[in-house]
Amino acid sequence: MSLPHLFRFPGGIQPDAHKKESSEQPIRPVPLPARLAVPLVQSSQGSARTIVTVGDKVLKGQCIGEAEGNAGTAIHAPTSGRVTEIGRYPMAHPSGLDTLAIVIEPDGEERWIAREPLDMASASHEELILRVQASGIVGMGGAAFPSHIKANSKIDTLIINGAECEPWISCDDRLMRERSADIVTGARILRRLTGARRVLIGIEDNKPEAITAMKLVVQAAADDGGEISVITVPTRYPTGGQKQLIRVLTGFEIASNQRSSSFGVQCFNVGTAHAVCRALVHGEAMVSRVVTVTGNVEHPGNYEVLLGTAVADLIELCVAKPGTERTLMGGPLMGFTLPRLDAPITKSSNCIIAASNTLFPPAPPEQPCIRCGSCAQSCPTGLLPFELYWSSRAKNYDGAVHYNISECIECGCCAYVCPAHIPLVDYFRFAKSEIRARNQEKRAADQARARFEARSARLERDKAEKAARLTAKAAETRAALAANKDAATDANDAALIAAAVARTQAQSQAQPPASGQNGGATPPEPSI
Amino acid sequence: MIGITLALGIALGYAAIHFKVEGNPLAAQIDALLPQTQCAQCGYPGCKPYAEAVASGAAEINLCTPGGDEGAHKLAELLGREFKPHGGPVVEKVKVVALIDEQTCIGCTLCIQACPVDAIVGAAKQMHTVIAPICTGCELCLPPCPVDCISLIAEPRTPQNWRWKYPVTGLKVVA
Amino acid sequence: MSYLFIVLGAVLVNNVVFVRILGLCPFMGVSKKHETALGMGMATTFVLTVASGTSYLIDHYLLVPFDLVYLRTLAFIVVIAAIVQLTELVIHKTSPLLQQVLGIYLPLITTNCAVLGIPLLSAGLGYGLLESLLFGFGSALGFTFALILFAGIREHLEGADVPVPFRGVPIAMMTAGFMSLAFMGFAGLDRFH
Amino acid sequence: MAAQPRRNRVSDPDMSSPHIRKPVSVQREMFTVLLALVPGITAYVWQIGAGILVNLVLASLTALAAEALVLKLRARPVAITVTDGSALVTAWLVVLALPSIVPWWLTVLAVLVAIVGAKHLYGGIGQNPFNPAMAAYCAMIVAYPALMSQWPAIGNTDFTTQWHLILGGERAIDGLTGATALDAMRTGLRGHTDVTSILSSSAFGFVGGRGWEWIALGHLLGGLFLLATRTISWRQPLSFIIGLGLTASVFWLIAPERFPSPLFHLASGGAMLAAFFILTDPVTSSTTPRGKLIFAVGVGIIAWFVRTFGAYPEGIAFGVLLMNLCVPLIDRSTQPATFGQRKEKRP
Repeated sequence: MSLPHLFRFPGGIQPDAHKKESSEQPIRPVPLPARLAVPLVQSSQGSARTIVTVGDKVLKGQCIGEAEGNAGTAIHAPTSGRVTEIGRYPMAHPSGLDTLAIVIEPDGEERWIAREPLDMASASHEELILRVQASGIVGMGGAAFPSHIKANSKIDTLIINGAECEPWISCDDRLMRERSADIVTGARILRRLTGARRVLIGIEDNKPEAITAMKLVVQAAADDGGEISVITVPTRYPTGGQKQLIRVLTGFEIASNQRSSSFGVQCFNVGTAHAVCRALVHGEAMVSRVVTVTGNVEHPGNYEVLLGTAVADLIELCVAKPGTERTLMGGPLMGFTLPRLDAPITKSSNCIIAASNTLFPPAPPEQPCIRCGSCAQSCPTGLLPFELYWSSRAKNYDGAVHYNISECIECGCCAYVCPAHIPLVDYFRFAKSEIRARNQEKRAADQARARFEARSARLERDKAEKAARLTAKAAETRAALAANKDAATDANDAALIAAAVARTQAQSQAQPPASGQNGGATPPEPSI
Repeated sequence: MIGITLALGIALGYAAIHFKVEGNPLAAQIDALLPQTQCAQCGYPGCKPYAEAVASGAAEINLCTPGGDEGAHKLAELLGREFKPHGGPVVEKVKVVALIDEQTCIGCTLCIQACPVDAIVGAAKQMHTVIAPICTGCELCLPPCPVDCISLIAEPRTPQNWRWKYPVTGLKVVA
Repeated sequence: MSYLFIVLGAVLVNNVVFVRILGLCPFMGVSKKHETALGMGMATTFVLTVASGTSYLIDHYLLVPFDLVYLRTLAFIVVIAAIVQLTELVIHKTSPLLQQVLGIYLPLITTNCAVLGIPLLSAGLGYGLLESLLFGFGSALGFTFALILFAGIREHLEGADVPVPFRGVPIAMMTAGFMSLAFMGFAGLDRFH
Repeated sequence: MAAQPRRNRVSDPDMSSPHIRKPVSVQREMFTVLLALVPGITAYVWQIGAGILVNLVLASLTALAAEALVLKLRARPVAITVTDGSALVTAWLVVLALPSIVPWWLTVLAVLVAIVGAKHLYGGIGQNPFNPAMAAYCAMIVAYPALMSQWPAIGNTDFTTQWHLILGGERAIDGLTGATALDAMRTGLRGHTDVTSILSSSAFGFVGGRGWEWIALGHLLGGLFLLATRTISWRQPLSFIIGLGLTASVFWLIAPERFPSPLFHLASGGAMLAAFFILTDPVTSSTTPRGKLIFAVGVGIIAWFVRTFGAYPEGIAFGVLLMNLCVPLIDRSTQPATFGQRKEKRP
């Protein structure tokens, strides 16, 4: 196998990896918690519709929420037990807002629903895609994009993302070391679904054990004629970003408004490939995932966590050391501080970090930007963060748009290197959400304008029509009068009478008789 | 000198007649900046009439309540006029939509006639309902309702409309 | 070569704004955004070039032969005002695109003292028709240049934490001062050609 | 329901990601720059005399006091900004740009113009469009052309004399003050003397002004140190040297008797100081990669023209201010393409 030519993306940083803290222990199971709150929304594109009611007995892996629409993904009971509540629970989101969740009280038996593996040889493409959707598989790298949509496109190159570039996180590393066979099987299924010519598995060079394990499996099964290769990529954050990894492995640069499939490339996380294998080959829906729990805890490591387990339960299991100030979900570069610890683990939560002030010192006070340009050098999308900052800070949103704020992937490289300790990403997130809100307002205003104008036009038309009707009637009356009275009366008189009649009629038509005894107002005419 | 002046005067006068152009695109530009709630709180029967009044100089730029100070700033910039803060009480900008209590509604259609954007559907003696995504929260349907069955509710907060705060910093905020 | 130096000298060395300190009203007024600065600059360039030529013709064929040079200022004012009005009307009718770009700036030019100052200067310097045109064009180019640079800086300053008493015009004046200082560096350059 | 969950602190200073930061600071960068100025200053003291040290101390104190006062008046955080070292960098650059024997009040005035006028009126560090040191230099040379063109006489490094001059003593004594190499060259050329015979005078050394070459060398060393520590970008120094050197070369090749060599230009005046310490000021320089090149080439070319044809002896300061003016325009037109829009070759 010849060494593949690798490409570079602009910028990037190389922070301390801190992987060893959690990566040296095998993946361990978590004791059943007292309750599991499974949110209905677990994918970035759609939600699920409840198909159970409170009091129902459910089995592990039983569908409890159907996919809503094409883009929705199903959710399943993470264990056997009873549905005790369908109510609002906090979600794993920086806002700490509530969302609808199905609460299950485990019965402790962990009884699986009958598992129905698909016969890979005979199953059709549609069957496979449907199964991916029905098994609730979404991207496990963090974006939670429904996998059945991505798998249903025809491409040339399939990329399996095992880069895992964020410091501290090691769940993909562990998964590749321990379950490499499943991952490769999943990759092969995805390859069949997408019709890809080659499969590239990209792994950062700071995970030699994972690389060895994956290479072993790939070489052992190299007889299927498929070109599956494990490629070692240099460790540089954010190589694990989908578009960055595609750039490194294939050289394609995909802009923010483009889709990778239009370049013939599609990228799946190793966790997703693993889940695809479990769902299709073993008939197990997505009910758990591997989560790294690390930081300021006594027992850091990787755990097989049932979806819906509260973060607090995990922290309790791993025993937070004194000095833990906050808890992060995700890595230290892109993760967020959890506003509430009763938030559940979802399909996209890959890491929980107990943060102490010694491990993660609070940012020093912000100093003025000196436009040193370090941020621009580290930006993987080639933006000028100092200009974005200048505009965002002054709430000059047009300026921020001019400097392409929408291209920002919020990777945090700029804030990591900033010598003035400016929370740049905070400013960009603020500006982005303000811009989004303004765009929504603008759209609403345009819609309202159109509707108002349509209504005004209709009222005008109605008025005109009414006036026309009245004129016609007046003319008619005048003609009738003239015919009746012959030429006996003066033409002048006839006109006067006609006008008077028309006036009375107009009045009676404009004002409906005030019929108080009818009770309730009589509408003049139906409205649309 | 007089000759020059006369000659130029004639040329200008001729040009003024010959090159006359109609139309005022300013009103449209102003209209584009208004929030289109059609709430008539400015004293004009809708956003467009207000825009025309501003364009012709008949109205001040600070009369739009939903637009608030930010809207007045934008108008001031467009028209090159001096910014004036919005006169009325400063309302917190929370998007609200009307909600008809369907138990109380008697189906009188009065609110349907009042709604400037046709966001209420229903027929006589039939229960009415508000199409929430279209409702601008202008409150014009409230006074005509004989049974007071319409209330305004704040739009629920979701991750989609949740906003990040302006970063808290040691520095003074630049206005 | 000397024609080139007339233009270059008018743009850089004797910049109409920074060295001659003419046309400060639009310089301060229309420099908040670079788009408007560009529009104003283009409109001024057009008018100033035409005005320079017309003024020369009026001066050379009317005022000088009839010994009316003392009426120069008055005559130029009238001519320029008329040209501006005429240009505006013609553009309004003939070119909607140009009208959109230059439209709102044209009336403002009537009050731009640079437009009067430059023809008076070139009359005083005894320039011929081509030289007058070039001098007018160069000066206007210098004006545009100054306006665009100034607008760029002012746009940037929108986001700066300028002390409250200095916000707006005061800091703009300060900036214009520093710019003037920078342009003093070109002093003497026109003497060596 | 589980037990009441522990809540995170609401007013968390660390609002969102990232939660880790590289150990870098503005302070560290500024003090690296100060350190890099030491070789040049040492050469200055050795060749010209210790008088500059008096002005350095004076300027540093003035700068710190002025900055603290302004920040206090504006109710901005004082300690963190005063200690960031930026005021010291400005003060030292002002002193290095001025003749080292200017009266003390001129130094103070120049520093005040730089710190208060050019920096804090625009909102303080990071927000000023003009390089404070160069703005102050230009203001001084326009306001006090005579004092600003009296440089310490080469060969007279006597500290007492310089001390006396700094305190405002009698200046009209020959032998105490002199002209710089650039001045001598200009005056000579305008008197229609050819370059070779001017260079043979005692004021000139190997390539530039006698003594001044060593200072330029010191600044070059300091600059290389800054490049090695990645404190500054290579773009401005290199393109400035190319801009000034190339313009000088072209004219020198055309008429070597009328125009001095590029080496002379680079070794004289503030060329090396400007290349590594002034053009690389991140605040007022262009910030895009291509913009940095355009900015510095522009300064180089303007500097040559002002030096050769202008009314003032040194053109770099004016070049810097003029290019400062153009920075918003340059930045706007050289905005780099974003990921996916770049014209790099695709596979």
